[in-house]
Formats: sequence, C-alpha cells, structure tokens
Amino acid sequence: MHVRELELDLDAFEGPFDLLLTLVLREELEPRDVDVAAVVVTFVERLAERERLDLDACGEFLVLVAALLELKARELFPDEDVELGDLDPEEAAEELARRLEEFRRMKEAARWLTERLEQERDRFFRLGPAPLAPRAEPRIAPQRPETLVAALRALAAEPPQVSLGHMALRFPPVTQFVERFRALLRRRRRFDFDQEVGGLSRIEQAVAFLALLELRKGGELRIDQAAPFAPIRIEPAAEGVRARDEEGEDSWNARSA
Amino acid sequence: MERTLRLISTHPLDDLARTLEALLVVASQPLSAEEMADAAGDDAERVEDALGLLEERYTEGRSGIVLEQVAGGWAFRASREEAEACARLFERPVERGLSGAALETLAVVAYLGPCTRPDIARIRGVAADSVVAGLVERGLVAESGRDEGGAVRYRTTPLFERVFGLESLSALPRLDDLGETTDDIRDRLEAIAARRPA
Amino acid sequence: MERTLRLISTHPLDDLARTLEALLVVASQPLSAEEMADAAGDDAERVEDALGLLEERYTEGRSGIVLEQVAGGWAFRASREEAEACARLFERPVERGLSGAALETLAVVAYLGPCTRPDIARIRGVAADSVVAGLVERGLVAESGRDEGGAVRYRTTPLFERVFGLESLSALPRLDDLGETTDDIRDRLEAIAARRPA
Repeated sequence: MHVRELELDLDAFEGPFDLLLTLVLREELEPRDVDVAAVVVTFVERLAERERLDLDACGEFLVLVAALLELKARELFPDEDVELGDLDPEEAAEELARRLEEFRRMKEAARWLTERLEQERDRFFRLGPAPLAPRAEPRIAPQRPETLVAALRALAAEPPQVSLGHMALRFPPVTQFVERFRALLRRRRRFDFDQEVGGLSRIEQAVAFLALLELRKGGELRIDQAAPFAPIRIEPAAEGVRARDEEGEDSWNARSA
Repeated sequence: MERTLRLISTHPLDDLARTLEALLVVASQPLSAEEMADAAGDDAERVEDALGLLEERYTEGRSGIVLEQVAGGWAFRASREEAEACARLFERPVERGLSGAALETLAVVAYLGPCTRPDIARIRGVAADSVVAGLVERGLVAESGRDEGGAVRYRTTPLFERVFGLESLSALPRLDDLGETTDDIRDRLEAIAARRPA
Repeated sequence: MERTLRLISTHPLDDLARTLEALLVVASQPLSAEEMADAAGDDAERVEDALGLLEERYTEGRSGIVLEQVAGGWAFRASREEAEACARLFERPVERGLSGAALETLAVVAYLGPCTRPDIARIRGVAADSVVAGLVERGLVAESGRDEGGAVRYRTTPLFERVFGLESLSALPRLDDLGETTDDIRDRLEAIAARRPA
C-alpha cells in the first residue's frame, strides 16, 4: 500500500495524499483548511480493506499525518493557553472529552438547524422595504469625534502578549521576526528564507516560519518555492489583498428578493 | 413618558387592530409590541389584545397573509399553502441550502453567543474565515464588537431568526438535549483505553 | 406556454384571492396582473376578478391595509387614516447610532485618507465589504477614484463631517502619538493587526 498515493476527497482538496502535502509545503493550501480527521478516516478505511496489517504503511502514514497535524495545530492555536502536553494524563483525558463533547454538540446543533431550514422552506416573507412604504429618513444621531479617536486607538493597541511561561521550551516572539522581515522587504525586493535563518536554532527557524505565514496571511508578501525542499523565496505582495477562497455556496443576501 | 397622556382616547380595539395592520404591512422588520404601541400611541397591553384579534384573522387556512411571532417581534408572511406560487415569483431566502460548514458555523455562533473566529475554529477544527465572511455577506451573521484580545466577535442577526422561523434565540433546543454528555464520551474513551495492550 | 394547460382546474375565486394576498404581502415591488397570473398558474382575467374581490376587502375605512393599483401594477399600502402612526414608525429617531465596526471603519478612512476595502480589511482584520456597503448606503463614505491596482477607494463625505460636528477633516483630534505622518500611523496599525489573533 502506497501511503503517498492515498486518494483523498476533502472539502478543500481532492487528489493523492502526496499532492496534498506538496501543496501544503508550497503554501498553496493552508494546513488549517485541511480536515485531518477525514484524511485519517480515509487511510483507516483503505487499511481495513486489506487482510494483513501493513506496518510500513502505518508507520509512514503516522509520520506524515503527525507533521501535517502539527503544522495545523500551530497555525490554529498559536495562543492556546491550555496545552494538552502540560496536563497530567487524567486532566488531558478530561480536556479531550470536553472538546469532543463540544464538537459533537455543535454537530448535533448543525443537524437541527439543517432540519429546521428544510421545514421552514415554505415560509416566504418580504426581504426589504414594502413597495409603497414611506421612505425612512436616514437620520443618524450626532456623534462626537472622540469616538473616532477611541476606535483608532483601540486598533493601535498592542494585543495582550500570550503567556508561554508554562511551556518548557522558550519561544522567541513571532513579532520579532515579523518586524525583521518587514524591514528586510523595505530594503530588498526579495530574500531567501534559508539564508536568513540559516544560523538559527530549529525552534527559532520554526518561529521565523510562523512569522512568514503571519505576513502572508496579512497579504504583505508572497512565498515562492519551485519544488519541495527547494529554497523558499520571499517577495512583497503586488496587491496586499488576502485572497479569500470562496465557498461553493449559491449567493443570496438580504437584498435579493 | 408623554405617551401615557394619549391613553385617554380609548378607541375600540378594532380601530387599533387596523392601525397595527397598517404598521405591519409597511414594516421591513418584525415589530415588537412596544414599537407598535409607540407608533400607535396606545398602550402595550391593548396592542397585545389587538394582535390576538389579528392573529385569528391572519392565520393558515383562513388567509393568504399570516401573522407570526418571529425574531423578537410580529411580522406578516405568506401562508405556507401559497409557497408554490411564491416560489415561482420570488427567490427563497435560502435557495439551495447552506453548506455543512456554514450550518456548523451558524450553530456555534447561535449557541455560543457572540464569539470570535478563533473560537469557531477551535470547536470546528478548521479555519472559519471564509465561512464567516460568507455568512456576513448573506446577512445571517454580523459583527458584534471585539474581545479583550482584539479579535472581532460575531453574533447571529434577526434575519437568521426569521429564516429559521425562530421567535428568538431562546427558541433553539437546549444543547443538553442534543448528543452525548461528557460522561458518555469519557466512558467510551476509557473502554477503548482498557482494550489497548499496556 | 404550458401554463394554459392548467386552466382546466377552476378552483374557486376565493382560493385564487388567497394566493394573490400571499404574493402581494411578499412583494417588494408592485406586481402586474400577468405576473400574478403566471405565479398563481391561473389566467389573467380571473386574476382581475380576484383582485376586484381583494380591492373591496382591502379598502380605506374597512382595513388598515389597502390594495392599490399604481403604475407598475398592484401593491399593498397602509391606509391613509394610519399615515400618522406609520410616520411615527419611520421617523422615530435612529438613536441606534453606529456599530463598532462602522466606527472603526470611519476612523480608518477619516484619519488615513481615501482607502480601499482591502486596506480597511488589513487594518481591521476582517472583510470590509458589508460594513463599507452599509456606510455608503447611509451616505457616510463615498467612492473616490481607484488605486494603482484598480481597487475602489473610499473617503468620508460632508454628511460624515456634519454627523461628527466637524468643520472639515482637518478639525479631527490629532493623533500625533500614534505616528508623525499618516503613513506612520498606517504602518503601525497594520503591524498591530498582524499580531492580533485572527
């Protein structure tokens, strides 16, 4: 059984497992958009079709999926203050059970909403103003300019530093690298990630990479990599827009009817 | 309040009902009894009585117009019997359904109350950005301030309640009645752990 | 048209009238008799007859809802007797003010000068489309050319200045401590936004 050829059919991706990994490494697919549980389920299903347990395949799969999971976890929960690793096994089981319960209830609630929507499909009501209604005067209560100042100051306020004190490993702050890469891009049109972080520890390199993801998320730079393990080149983004992948939903909005 | 001064003229309930019909037919949002009392210059109790009259008149099977209590107020809608004719002329509020991701996100926001995208991502296990943006665009979810960390909070809108036919968010079934409890899950986990060779 | 085939079933005029009530209460535009006939799957002549029935029922003095024929077709409106109550409903001062999202967006546009929606989204950390659309609708911001990439820029309007009691944008309170130039302030806001939990 070739783990890398495992065919996947996920929300965000369709194709073999090794293409998924390549896309994630090339940053063309966000790890946080990948449903790792569905990958595992697919693998286990394929595994179950075999008569004998394929230990090699299991080992390879575990390594690959663990890497994917770690990438995703770091991106999703950079500020998670309850680290499972920090809890004793009993507490960890409790925490895991709590999260599973939360997840399950949410699924149940979503199912209830789905059924409700189906039942309410034959309720039609007017969206928007009545045809011959008096036109509402758009009157806005007078405002004080100080509210604008307060709003902007709040946007300029430093977000609270996430405490990492409980973690055994000390991570340098991501912001340190964010600022450093920003400064680099002001001076140079392009730089090579490996060259910049070459002399650093593995932990520092990992944090530097997170900073890169952060900057890319904000639409500040582009990341190019010709092939897996080829040098990662960084350049400023032409248009500072965060590309939002569209959901495959039919669009309607409050103004449609 | 100056309103109470007007209460001297106790015109018959029928007159008040007529005023409410007029308000309801021009309103673009469900109206609360208080809003209608304010506009009609009458008191909320009498408005409730008049609404009772109208509810009987505008009811399924008797009229093409139905008066319903929804999204924290009262509103006219088409009778369910006329859904087929309506569908030929008007777009359904949710034409071809919402994706599973959108419904799960709506469930989290509706039950958790104002919550941030990281909150949603934590529960769903996948990033929520594009799903939330889609729900905002559809008017089912709206921004509701920021939390202490500066992340934007989201809440469901009155349109959400209208589309799902909810009198208010408290009309959602209690979460305790849905799914397993922590104890059930822990028992299951322990059973699995016990089977594993040490 | 295949619809004409259905005309054999001549259900009573009352049923048809109920269908028309439903269509008219959902419509946000006046409906022509033909449109209603199409939707009801009945013929235009019978629709005219049913409209006659409804016109008698929904008439001044008898109902708060009045059926009226206007240029574009037929529509429900509020009865003239209820004009005062309706006016109170629509003219009640919108003391709701501005949402946090609206204030933040206005602050960014007012202090940084014309901005595109991606500019605003980058600083606020959330998609700006619906907030900007709302502000345009309320006349507080307006389009102001395009940037090099072709994205529409928005600026604040004279109405914005009036609402905030400003003689001009230069009367905005100074924010020197956040940066010397607007570019400095912008850089700072963007740097902070990148560090906020998404």
